[in-house]
Amino acid sequence: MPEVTGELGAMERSLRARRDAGSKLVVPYVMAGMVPEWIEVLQAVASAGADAIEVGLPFSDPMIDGPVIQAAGLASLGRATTVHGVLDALAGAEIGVPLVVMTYYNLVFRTGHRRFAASLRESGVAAALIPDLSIEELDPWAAAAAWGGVETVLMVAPSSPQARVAAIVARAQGFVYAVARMGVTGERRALGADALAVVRRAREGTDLPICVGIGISTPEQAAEVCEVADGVAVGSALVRRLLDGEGPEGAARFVARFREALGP
Amino acid sequence: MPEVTGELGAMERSLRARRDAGSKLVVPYVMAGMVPEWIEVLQAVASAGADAIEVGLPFSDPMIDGPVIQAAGLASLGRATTVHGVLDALAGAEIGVPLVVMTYYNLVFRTGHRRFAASLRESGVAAALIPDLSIEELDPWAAAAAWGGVETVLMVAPSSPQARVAAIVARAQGFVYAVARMGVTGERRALGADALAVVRRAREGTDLPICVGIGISTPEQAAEVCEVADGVAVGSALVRRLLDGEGPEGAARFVARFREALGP
Amino acid sequence: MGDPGPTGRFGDFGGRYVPESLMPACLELEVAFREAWADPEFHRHFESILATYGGRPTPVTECHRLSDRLGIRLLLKREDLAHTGSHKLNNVIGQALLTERMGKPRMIAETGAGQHGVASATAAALFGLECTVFMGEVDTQRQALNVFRMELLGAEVRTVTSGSRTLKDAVNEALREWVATVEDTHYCLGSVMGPHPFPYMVREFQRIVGTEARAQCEALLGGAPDVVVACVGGGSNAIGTFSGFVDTGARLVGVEAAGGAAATNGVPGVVHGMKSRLLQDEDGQILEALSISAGLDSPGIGPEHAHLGAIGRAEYRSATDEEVLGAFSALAETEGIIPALEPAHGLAWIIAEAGRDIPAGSSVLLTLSGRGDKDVAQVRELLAGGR
Amino acid sequence: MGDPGPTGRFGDFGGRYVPESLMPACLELEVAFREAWADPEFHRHFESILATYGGRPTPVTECHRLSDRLGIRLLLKREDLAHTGSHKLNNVIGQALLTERMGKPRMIAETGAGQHGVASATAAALFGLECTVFMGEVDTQRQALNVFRMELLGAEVRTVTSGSRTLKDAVNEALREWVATVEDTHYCLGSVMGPHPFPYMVREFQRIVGTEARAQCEALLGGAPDVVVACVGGGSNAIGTFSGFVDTGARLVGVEAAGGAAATNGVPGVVHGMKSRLLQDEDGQILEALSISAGLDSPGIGPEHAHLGAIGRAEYRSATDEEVLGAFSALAETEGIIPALEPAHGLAWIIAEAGRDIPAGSSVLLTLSGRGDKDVAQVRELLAGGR
Ligand SMILES: Cc1ncc(COP(=O)(O)O)c(C=O)c1O
Ligand SMILES: Cc1ncc(COP(=O)(O)O)c(C=O)c1O
Repeated sequence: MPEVTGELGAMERSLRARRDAGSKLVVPYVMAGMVPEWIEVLQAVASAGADAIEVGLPFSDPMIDGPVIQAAGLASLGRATTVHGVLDALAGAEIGVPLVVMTYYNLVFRTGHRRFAASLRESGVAAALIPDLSIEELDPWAAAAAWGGVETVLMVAPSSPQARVAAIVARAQGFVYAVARMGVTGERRALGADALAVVRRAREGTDLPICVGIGISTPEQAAEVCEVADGVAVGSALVRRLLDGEGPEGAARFVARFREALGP
Repeated sequence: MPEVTGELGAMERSLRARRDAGSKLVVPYVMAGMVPEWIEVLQAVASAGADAIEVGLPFSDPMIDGPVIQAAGLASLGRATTVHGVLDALAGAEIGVPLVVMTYYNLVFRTGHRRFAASLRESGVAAALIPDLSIEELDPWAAAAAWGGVETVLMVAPSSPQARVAAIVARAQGFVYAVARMGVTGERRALGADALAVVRRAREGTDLPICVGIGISTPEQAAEVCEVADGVAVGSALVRRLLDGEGPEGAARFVARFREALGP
Repeated sequence: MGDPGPTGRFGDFGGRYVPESLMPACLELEVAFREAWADPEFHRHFESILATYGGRPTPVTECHRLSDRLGIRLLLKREDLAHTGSHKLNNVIGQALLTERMGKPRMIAETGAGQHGVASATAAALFGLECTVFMGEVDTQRQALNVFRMELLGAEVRTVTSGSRTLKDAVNEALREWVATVEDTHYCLGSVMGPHPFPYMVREFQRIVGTEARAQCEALLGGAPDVVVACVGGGSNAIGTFSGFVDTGARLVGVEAAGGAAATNGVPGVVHGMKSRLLQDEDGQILEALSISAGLDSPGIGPEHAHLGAIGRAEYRSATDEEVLGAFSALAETEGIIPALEPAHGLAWIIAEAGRDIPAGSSVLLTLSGRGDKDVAQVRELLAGGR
Repeated sequence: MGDPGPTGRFGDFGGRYVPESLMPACLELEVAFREAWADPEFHRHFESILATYGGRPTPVTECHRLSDRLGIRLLLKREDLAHTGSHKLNNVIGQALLTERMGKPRMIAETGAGQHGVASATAAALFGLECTVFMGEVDTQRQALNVFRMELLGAEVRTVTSGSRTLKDAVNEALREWVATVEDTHYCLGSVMGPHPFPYMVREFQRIVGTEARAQCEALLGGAPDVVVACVGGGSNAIGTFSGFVDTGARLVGVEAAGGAAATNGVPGVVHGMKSRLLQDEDGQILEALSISAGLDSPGIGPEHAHLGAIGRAEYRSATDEEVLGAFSALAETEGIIPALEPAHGLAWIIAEAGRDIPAGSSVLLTLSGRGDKDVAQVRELLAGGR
């Protein structure tokens, strides 16, 4: 069992360092188990310039996910993916960048807060992002995460009033996930009007890196949002390519385009 | 226009005479227009020993008729039979025995009471039997019938209390139609238990001939009921044969069997 | 609206035109009904069942959005909320109580689309009576689900294959069955039709609709509405409604299906035991009514309607299938109430005449005699076919 | 049953487990609801619509024949007589009023078989609100007529093709839509489920069932019944009923479908924004409930039920499909009431336990949450298949 740590987590240290060195962050999302070679996808994406990777743990009822991520989750569950299996696979692999598990609270709750935190840590996962866990309900997990040395990424939304934004960023670790628009995950033609505003509002309360996600589909959008934000989370656009069978190389090519657009 | 007569009608005179001479009455029923040669059927039946004939005028909603007579009515209406057409055909034919038109009140009412009575008389029809016209509603027709010299046959039923039986037979003309059983027209295997009782009850109030109808299907039943009654009305059993295509000869053969069973 | 007396006459109409076999039953029924109706205990029982079982009183609903659109004040008497979904329950509860009181263990009934059949089967189940429902073969096929409903309720459904194999023939067949079984069987007729005392008795059982509505209008409007509207098949919901307003200044309007407008196109005649206005040909053969609404496809109206029309106390109008479909949708969209097609005829007339024959600003009460659940499948097909 | 406080906790259950995007909407809704519920004018308006439009109070019916057969005294709270045919109306009228009060022009709702969808579309039509109903593709195919019904009422039905394409996924999709449109849209959730304040708010809107029933039982029995029974899908009709009797000595029994018995077979978990008992696998993946009754096929129960079960104030039982079909037919035959399959679960338990777990002579109140018209076609097929 790891010791409880009060210090900065590994992912946050790493992302702050990159940000402070003037780089923009690329955080791709891959659904664990969605294709047999998903570990290779993580490795390829890391090599292509990802600064961290969100690893989706599939859940039967993914409230905030759009059709593409839902389909990936369904595919993964159809391949009998389990929490245990995913974490075991990650434990046995060398990815090369910090990993943040993205999943829904029931998988955490059902496993048990401490057991879940410990499992993440043992598998080398740095952080967790649990979108249906608001700060009001955060305490039990936050305590276990702190105990287990796992960082907790939190989201701020365009609808969050400033007081909530402040309360959220004060508890966030690793980076702040700024939701670009009201709505679910999925590709969008244009950046929402809210995207830049929410980043600016988050910035007022924290010097954590701020990555924008939900609907970032193209390197151009990423570049645009990174005039204000520190980085982007890229989900559906990448996952769709994997669903289309593009494999590790295709994923790497796609992430490389973001890396290129945002500079080294 | 004929004169109003207070005397006995022609049919009643004829039937009383036969009855008083010790004969039993056979009154077959034929649906007008049910087959093209229906006039020939009437003539054949008369020759075969009928004492009078009920001629059905088809009505769309024949409340007291069973399936066989209903089918004959439908067939007749399907051949575009009209009140006028039937009466014209009867006017031009020589049948040889008194005729009693059996139909429902709406055809009388729609034609007009006096016009209907006059038309019957002009066609040589002696009497009318209108089963849905109870003594309570009888007056308008009775007045027109008296004016037109048409007799009105009335029914008594097993359910009629004695006071009603008395009131009915007091107004009946031609003969009393004693309903053999509760129910609609149609053939029956056995004579109902009520048949004899209703005849006896009618007899208490009248010396009119009393014929039993509704369900008399065989010469044996006719003979049985005629131990008390003066005669029988034979409907469905005959009509079924006509529907089966037996024609005037078949009808005559069937009526002759009744004649034979009941004596000359 | 008064007592039609021992002969059951409403002016020139009504009476008792049945075979002698049935006359004693009609007379017995009249006696039983008059005794029961004079007995406060019977009233108490009747009203208590309608309240605790049937859901009475039904409310009067003010249609705010549709009123605005039409420029009138439209109120609905909500018989659609009664148990089994229409005013038919009032009548069958009354007749089932009477059947029990007469000591008869069995009821028979006729039905067209199935509303009265389901209601009768319901009342029979409640009272533990045997029940046989006569239904034309055409209708048992069109309304197979209602056949099953009646069977679930423990009734036997007998398919009628005579004549046009629809409602009119079901009535004939029920009357025939009644002749044969009158000893232990009551014929639970479904509207203000048939031989006396049915038109009188069914009106009295449906009077509760008008009595309630009158008091409710008093509370809402401070008096009677300007116009009182109800659809007319046989006319039971209309007569029940009118009976609450006949002594007021309200215009009384019965609305028929254009394809079965016996009040307008019918001529006096006799069928099913009564004298009334009937659809018939020159010879007196009864014609079939034909509209989208099975419940209005009656070739005749109740004799009291023929009388109210003759003396000018009520007016009779009609609505076409197309107008009715429009009214059906309009009420669903603006008020969240899917009406039965029958009362949608009343609404169709109101919609057509608001601001014309119904002056702007008038208060109008419509009896919403039933709910439209039974009609939704049919309307779906009609609208799909029309596209 | 009290106020679950600002965090919406019923003991260990309840809460608000939604994405940050929705948290402000949930908080806003809670404020709006609390303000409205403290406003006598809102209560007056709510109750007046339920009376004049919805047909409240619904009666309590004493089942004489079935009681005799079972050796108990069985009473039914007749939500089947409410407009649209179930208790669902109480909730949607409350939420539509609130939507109007919040100044939002649009409502969305999820639906399984279609009951809550039809009720929502109804309330939206009445208030002139836009309405979109989310319905799993499997359900839109099974319940095509209800889709048409909602469309007639002016609602848009959006087919959900994600997940199992049934109710559970319709909830997810409605939540997703709410995230995207929360500015001008209220999510009209259909049961005592979801994030705070829904379980609290929907209970308060359904409380009228228990309040009425309590007074009606008082009048009939001189006190509370020995046992109070209701079916539990999400649990809104049950909680509404229980709320009238929680402070009496009555046993409170919720009856689930054996194929979806989250109260009995579920374990604590979080889905659809709430913590409660859920059907789920070892990993925490939510399982689908499967019974003959779509309205009970919820993988979870409302959090307050989880709490009432945990503290022992209420008991939860289940009934099998076969028992339910028997109860469905029994009520139709003996009382002339065709129940919805959902409350037939409650009746099935009563029939199974009368004279056993329910001592002979007990008085038992069952909330008849809806009418069976919607289920007749399905039962017909099931019974035909079984033969
Ligand atoms: C809802 C409804 N309204 C009206 C009618 C017509 O009957 P009546 O004219 O007797 O009210 C019916 C008949 O089935 C009906 O179901
Ligand atoms: C008639 C009826 N009863 C019960 C339910 C279950 O809902 P709840 O448990 O919220 O009362 C439904 C749901 O559709 C229903 O239609």
